[in-house]
Amino acid sequence: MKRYSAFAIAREAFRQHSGWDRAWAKREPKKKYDVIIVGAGGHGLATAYYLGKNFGITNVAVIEKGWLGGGNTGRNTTIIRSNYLQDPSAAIYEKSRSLYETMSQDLNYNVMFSPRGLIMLAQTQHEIRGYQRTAHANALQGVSTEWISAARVKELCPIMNIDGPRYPVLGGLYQARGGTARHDAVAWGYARACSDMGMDIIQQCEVTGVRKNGDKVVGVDTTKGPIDCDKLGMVVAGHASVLAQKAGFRLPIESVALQALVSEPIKPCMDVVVMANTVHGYLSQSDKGEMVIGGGTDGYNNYTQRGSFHHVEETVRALVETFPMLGRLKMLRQWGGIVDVTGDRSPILSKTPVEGVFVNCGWGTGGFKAIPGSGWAMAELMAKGHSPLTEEFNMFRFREGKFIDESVAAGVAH
Amino acid sequence: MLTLHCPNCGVHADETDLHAEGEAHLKRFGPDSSDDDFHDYMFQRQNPKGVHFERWKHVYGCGKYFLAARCTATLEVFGTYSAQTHEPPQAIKDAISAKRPGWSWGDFS
Amino acid sequence: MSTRLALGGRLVNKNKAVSFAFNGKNLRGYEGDTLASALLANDQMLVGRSFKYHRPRGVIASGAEEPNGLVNLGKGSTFEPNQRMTTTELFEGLSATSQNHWPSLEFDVGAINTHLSRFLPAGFYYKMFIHPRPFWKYVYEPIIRHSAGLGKAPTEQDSDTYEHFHAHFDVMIVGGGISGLAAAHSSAQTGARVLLVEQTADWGGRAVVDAPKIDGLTAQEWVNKTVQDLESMGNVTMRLRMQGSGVYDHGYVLAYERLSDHAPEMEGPRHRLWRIRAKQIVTATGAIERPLSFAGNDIPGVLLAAAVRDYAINFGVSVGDRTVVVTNNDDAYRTAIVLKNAGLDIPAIIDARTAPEGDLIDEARALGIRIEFGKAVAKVKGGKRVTGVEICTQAGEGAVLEEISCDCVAMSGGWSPVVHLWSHCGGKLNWDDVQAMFRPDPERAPTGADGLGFVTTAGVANGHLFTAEAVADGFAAGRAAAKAAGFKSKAGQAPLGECAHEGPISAVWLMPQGAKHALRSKAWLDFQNDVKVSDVQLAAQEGYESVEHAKRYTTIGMATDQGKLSNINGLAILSKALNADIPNVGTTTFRPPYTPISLSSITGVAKNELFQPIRKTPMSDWHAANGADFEPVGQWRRPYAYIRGTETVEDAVNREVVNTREKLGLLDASTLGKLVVKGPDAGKFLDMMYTNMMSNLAVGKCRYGLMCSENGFLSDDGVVARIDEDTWLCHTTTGGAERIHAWMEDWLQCEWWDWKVYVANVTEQWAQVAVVGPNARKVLEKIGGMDVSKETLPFMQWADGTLGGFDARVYRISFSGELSYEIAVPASQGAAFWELLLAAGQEFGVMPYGTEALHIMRAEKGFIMIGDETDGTVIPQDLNLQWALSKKKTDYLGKRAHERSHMADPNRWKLVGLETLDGSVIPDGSYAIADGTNANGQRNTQGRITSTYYSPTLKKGIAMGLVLHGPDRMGEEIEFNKVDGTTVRAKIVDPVFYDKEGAKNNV
Amino acid sequence: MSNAVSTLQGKVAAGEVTVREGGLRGMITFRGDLSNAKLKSVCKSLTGFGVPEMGKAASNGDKGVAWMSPDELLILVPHAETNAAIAAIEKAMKGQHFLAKNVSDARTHLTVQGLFSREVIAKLAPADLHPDSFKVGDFRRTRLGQIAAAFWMTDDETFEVICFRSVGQYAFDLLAASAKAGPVGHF
Repeated sequence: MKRYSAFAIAREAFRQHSGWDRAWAKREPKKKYDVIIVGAGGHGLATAYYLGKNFGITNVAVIEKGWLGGGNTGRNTTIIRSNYLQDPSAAIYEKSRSLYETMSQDLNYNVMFSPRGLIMLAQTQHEIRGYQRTAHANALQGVSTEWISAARVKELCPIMNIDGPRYPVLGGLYQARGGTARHDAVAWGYARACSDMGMDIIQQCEVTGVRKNGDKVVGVDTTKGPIDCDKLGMVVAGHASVLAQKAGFRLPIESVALQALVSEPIKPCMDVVVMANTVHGYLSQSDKGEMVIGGGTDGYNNYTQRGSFHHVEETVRALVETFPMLGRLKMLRQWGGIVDVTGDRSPILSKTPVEGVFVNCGWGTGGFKAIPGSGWAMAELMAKGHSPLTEEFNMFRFREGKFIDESVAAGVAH
Repeated sequence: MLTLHCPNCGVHADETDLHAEGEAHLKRFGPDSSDDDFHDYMFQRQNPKGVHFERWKHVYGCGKYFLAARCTATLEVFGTYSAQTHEPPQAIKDAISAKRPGWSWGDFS
Repeated sequence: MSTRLALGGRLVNKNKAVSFAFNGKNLRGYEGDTLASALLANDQMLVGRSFKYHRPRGVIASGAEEPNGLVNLGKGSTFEPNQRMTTTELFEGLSATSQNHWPSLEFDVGAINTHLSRFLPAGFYYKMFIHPRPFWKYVYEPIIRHSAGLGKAPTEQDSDTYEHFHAHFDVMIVGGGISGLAAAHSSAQTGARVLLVEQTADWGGRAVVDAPKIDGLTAQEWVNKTVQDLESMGNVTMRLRMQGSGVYDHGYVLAYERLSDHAPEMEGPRHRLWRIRAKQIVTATGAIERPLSFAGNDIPGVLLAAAVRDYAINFGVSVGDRTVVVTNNDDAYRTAIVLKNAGLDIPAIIDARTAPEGDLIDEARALGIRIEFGKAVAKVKGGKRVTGVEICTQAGEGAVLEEISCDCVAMSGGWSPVVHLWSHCGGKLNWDDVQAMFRPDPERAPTGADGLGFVTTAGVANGHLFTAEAVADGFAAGRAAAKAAGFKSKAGQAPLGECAHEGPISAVWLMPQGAKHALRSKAWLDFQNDVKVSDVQLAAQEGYESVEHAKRYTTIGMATDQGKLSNINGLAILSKALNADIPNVGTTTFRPPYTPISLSSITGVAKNELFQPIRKTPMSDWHAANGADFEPVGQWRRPYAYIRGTETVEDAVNREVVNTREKLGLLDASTLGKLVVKGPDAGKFLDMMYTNMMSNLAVGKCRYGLMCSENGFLSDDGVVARIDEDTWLCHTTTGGAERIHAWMEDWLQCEWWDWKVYVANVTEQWAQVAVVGPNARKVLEKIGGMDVSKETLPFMQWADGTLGGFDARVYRISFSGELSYEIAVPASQGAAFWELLLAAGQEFGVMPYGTEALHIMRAEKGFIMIGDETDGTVIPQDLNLQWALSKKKTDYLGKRAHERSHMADPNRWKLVGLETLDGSVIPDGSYAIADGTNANGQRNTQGRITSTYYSPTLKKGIAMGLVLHGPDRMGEEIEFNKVDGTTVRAKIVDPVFYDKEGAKNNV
Repeated sequence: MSNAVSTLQGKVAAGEVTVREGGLRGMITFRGDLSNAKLKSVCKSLTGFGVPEMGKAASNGDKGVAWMSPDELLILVPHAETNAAIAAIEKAMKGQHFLAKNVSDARTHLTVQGLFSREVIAKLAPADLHPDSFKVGDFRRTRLGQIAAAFWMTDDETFEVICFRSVGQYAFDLLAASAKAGPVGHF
């Protein structure tokens, strides 16, 4: 693989960039792989990457029915944080955040991780208590966060109106090393690195069935024919139920639409990410200058990647109230994704009733930030059969009533 | 932006007058039921990409619940009906069969 | 130079000059001008800088597709960035500044990027700025962010007003061109309720510019006549300056009406966002002309051919004196003809086609215009302005045959139907190879609630480029839509259009077809984002083969025009690079809105005091007038404390606690939920709702009840009163009223629908006042009316009567441990009753108290608070509330859940009281630390704080918390963490800190 | 009773379309089997109107009745007579399964009166308010801005609107703002 660097660019500049190889190889499926990962989104590609990097398992295929990174990886608001309340969440999200810190170097692909700082606003007494609780929990979890005053919030984010008549800002939970990254680049960077390790990334290939021998998986049927494998990882987010059904088991998840929008680009005016859970909206400014806006999910099961406009309206209303200068900006584009939510709104990284089949889903609205940590943990689970990071996220926790409920303090937004 | 006909008050309701209330026809399992039954009742969902049965509440309108048969892949609505029933009326099932031959959902088809 | 012509300008009123300012320079235009036409009339060709390379940019189009002509408009609270000058109508005093340059438009330091462009190909930032790691955040990113971003950020709150409007139609037609008008006419004739919207300020679209004949009339005459007809019909609504912005599921359309952008002095809302429900939608949205991809096609002075024509005919403006027309189709000849007839010089028409024939070509030839077939533009010369073009053969690699000097290039690569609205909700497209365009596939229309198509496209938007077909198609589409909406067609004549015969287009995606890299790297696809032919080819070379990959890798189509000019050209280049057919590569997804709409219009009236409802109790005004420091509780605002004089909030809270404990306090408890549950099965029903028994509660008595979710977690609590044989009144928490009411209805309607129970939420019928403290009974006896003595009204009973002349229901209940009555009077009399109590209570030292004092007093008594002790993960057992879990009942909501292994786990943390050794207050949310770390290296914990306060009664910090085996560890000391890394030691104690024996209440 | 006051005490926002808080109105939530003969007759005797059809309301001055849901009516009577009316209902319905509760003070009553009153409502509610679709006699429970509300027309230019008391101020301000913004020119 040709290394990326300023020098490489300079060299190519003088031969019309004719020397650049494909970022990832185009391959047809082999007859058999040690591991097949279904879903070439961030989570699937990261899983494959760490299988190779951490466990030397490289006879791996990542199968994608569309184009890689084309699902929620490519349609989210790119927020990265690990200021979670519950231990299992804080562990995997902080693992993830720390991997983002060095991802560009690890992958030799600039994913533009920008630890610009993230604030969760407290606008009610209840939120103050909730976030102070999170701050205390984080202090014991090795997650660096701090409770900051309203004045400090204003200092970090001058365009915010902290004296709103309705919900004045009372303070915030600040994670200085939270931020954003370039979402597509995360998928592309992993894909390039996987391909470089000899893994096959097979796009435009849909899994039509899961082949089992008794209770053990032996392969998959695809639109490009049958492919054998010893282990199968299902990492398909919103379509997890559909795929699980093919493997003969069900998942405690539902798929709903999550929407986001961007404004037209403007000059830099906001250097932090702000989440306002009382009014249900979050905001950051992309490197292009667009104000990136997201909110809560739609209420009903939906596979269309289109949402209902009134949710966009509620989110915009909330953010214009909190950031009055936004009013004069224009909505450039709105879009929707399909997110899969579980009974406790926390993900599932788990073995399944089918031997050799592992599932990674249920990230709901919080998936992007978890990509490297999720991949790291999922790879360990698939390679070793267990991982401390996935222990609590097994799909059987619902039977025992052992939930991981983050809505407790953080509200619902991610 | 859905519109659903409320069978209780006859209004062709805008989605903003309604509240989605999750999967329909769940069978409640109480004390002495098995862990599996209770788990499935609480958390296991059909979540189909296609024909689905769900609960809606006309929350800004008459305040009554009703059930809807809807396609989650196209948002086509096959019909709405009373919440006071354990399974979809035959007319609804027929309407679905006409549009989606061979459909099935849970115990229904 | 570009200037105003003596003749022409159908849209401008030359008798009415309008003065405006651009970059501080005062200029004049005419009424009817757009900012773009007015600037061109003033020879202001350079209007901005591109996004990446900061290349000089001039206006390229004349409508909504314009990617270059963006300005900062206005000042202060009406300042707006990225305003498109081609759709900005000129008004007196308009003030605009150009964007994305420093220090000035003419001299921009950022333009250095254009010389570095070979080092900045598509995706360059993915490949560099990788080392050293900290540099991305601190060096590279700030530079990139600063050079990006176009317009300035507004700094003030928008001072204009906005509104929404809901409307329902049988047929909505988007686009007021001849097809749209024909569609409106035909559908309206059926009696359908019709809406016709046009985004510009006048009807007719392109036809009135190119002036074909319709029904024997000139296009303008026909348009006028049709508009008159439609206006006379009662079932038709027509709107100008209103854009169909987005089509959503089930016939929902977002339409954006710009009411006063063209006349800011106008009264009323600036924008109105229409939320439309239409049974059928006809999109007659026309088409957008495509640029041609040749080197230097981005130099100011290179415009779309039709735009050059628009400026001449609509505004009487000539973009240049010498215009070279470059084309692959006949339509562009119209531009040459128009300009020639206007007395301007057309050095040549460069037509990439080898032997085209058509009326327009003949006409141009007859006018003596030089026409070159099979030729192409190798390169445009010039910097901030076109100075000439180099001509070559289209079939070759760009060897220059000749250089023609000119100051304007009018290019046309053909037309792309505007399919956005068709596609928003899932409409699919077909590739028409003959016309080189994507057309809507009527077989794959977006489908609505009934599963049938609800969008039709008409006219040019449907691929019918020529007048005759376009009007006929519009007429037919209108009819079809009305029919689909349930209106039978009546007889009626489709309009007959006539127009010049035009020969076929031949697709030209690169000019010349064999252009070398040097040319390809200067041939622009996306003018705003600086994406060139070579960039898309590089993306393909590097494996970014999906159209979405190529888009995201190169940023083509991601500019503020969302690819209106660049998408198809880019797609064609990508397809060629992949040796694939265009339809197999496919398009990116079309997303709303069609053009950007203001966020304020989405907000509508909902800002400031109308942002969200504020719920008020009958006593709210008194609270506000008497120092209340409010806290939001859901949509309610409750007094947190009443501040007196110079005291701090803490002072006030402490004063209120002490005064209530020693004398008399009043709490506005009106927000507490009150649900009446009535019917023969009400008792049975409440036994399911509550964990404890309610059916056996005696009439006249009260009982504290707990509710769990079906998942076993505590969801609400409150006092239940038995009113009569079949009626109970259930109090809920403030946040619980609507939630629990809905919860009850859910079970009654969807599970036990045969049970005879009615529930009514009477929360707001009553103003409720808690009269609390040693003097509580005294004040009630003073105002008099009913016996509230210990004997007649003992603890946990209620009675109806009158107090001080008010009809009242009195509950003898206490959330503070003090002697306490909660008194409900009709809400309409709440304020008066409150005032009466305050007046009567003077001699007993009455003071109102707020929610914080309430919280402290309940904590002193060890009472739990939903939302503090509970957080959605806590079950009654955790709070030692087993006594409230009825053993007698075989079932209640949550019972089965409690049987699950984790909920029966003896190691669940349990409620205890906590006291610091030094009397300090333990921080909110603190965790009790335990030895060691878990498998993920996190410090082990053994409990957490749920409530912590300074108790002014006990003069020390008190807390409640959940602790591992807590109740078995009384007296043990454990450590709680602080965020600064230190810890505080606390002793595990009984959670009842005050009046353990309950003497205060037992009087 | 003398110290009884309505939410906004008759507040008025005058204009081309005038928004007025209607003062105290007696209102009773009456739930039961709407086909029950006793229910029908007591409804008639109290309001002068029979049980309305689904989605309809009938009113005359302070008296009226509205169809709220398949098992609920809203009975309108003079405020001072509310409790007496409830007593009458309880007497008439004795032995039946029903519920009748005084909700007079739990509501705010507003009138919207003027040429473009339809448009004022249509700015805030998703319902179809076209004259062909919503007429005098129709009754609609829907969303008004961000709150639940119900309205009916007493003549071509007058809407009667009811909402919860606690959001009366919000509803009034919302309607007043929409009236002040002027006509849309649609209906």
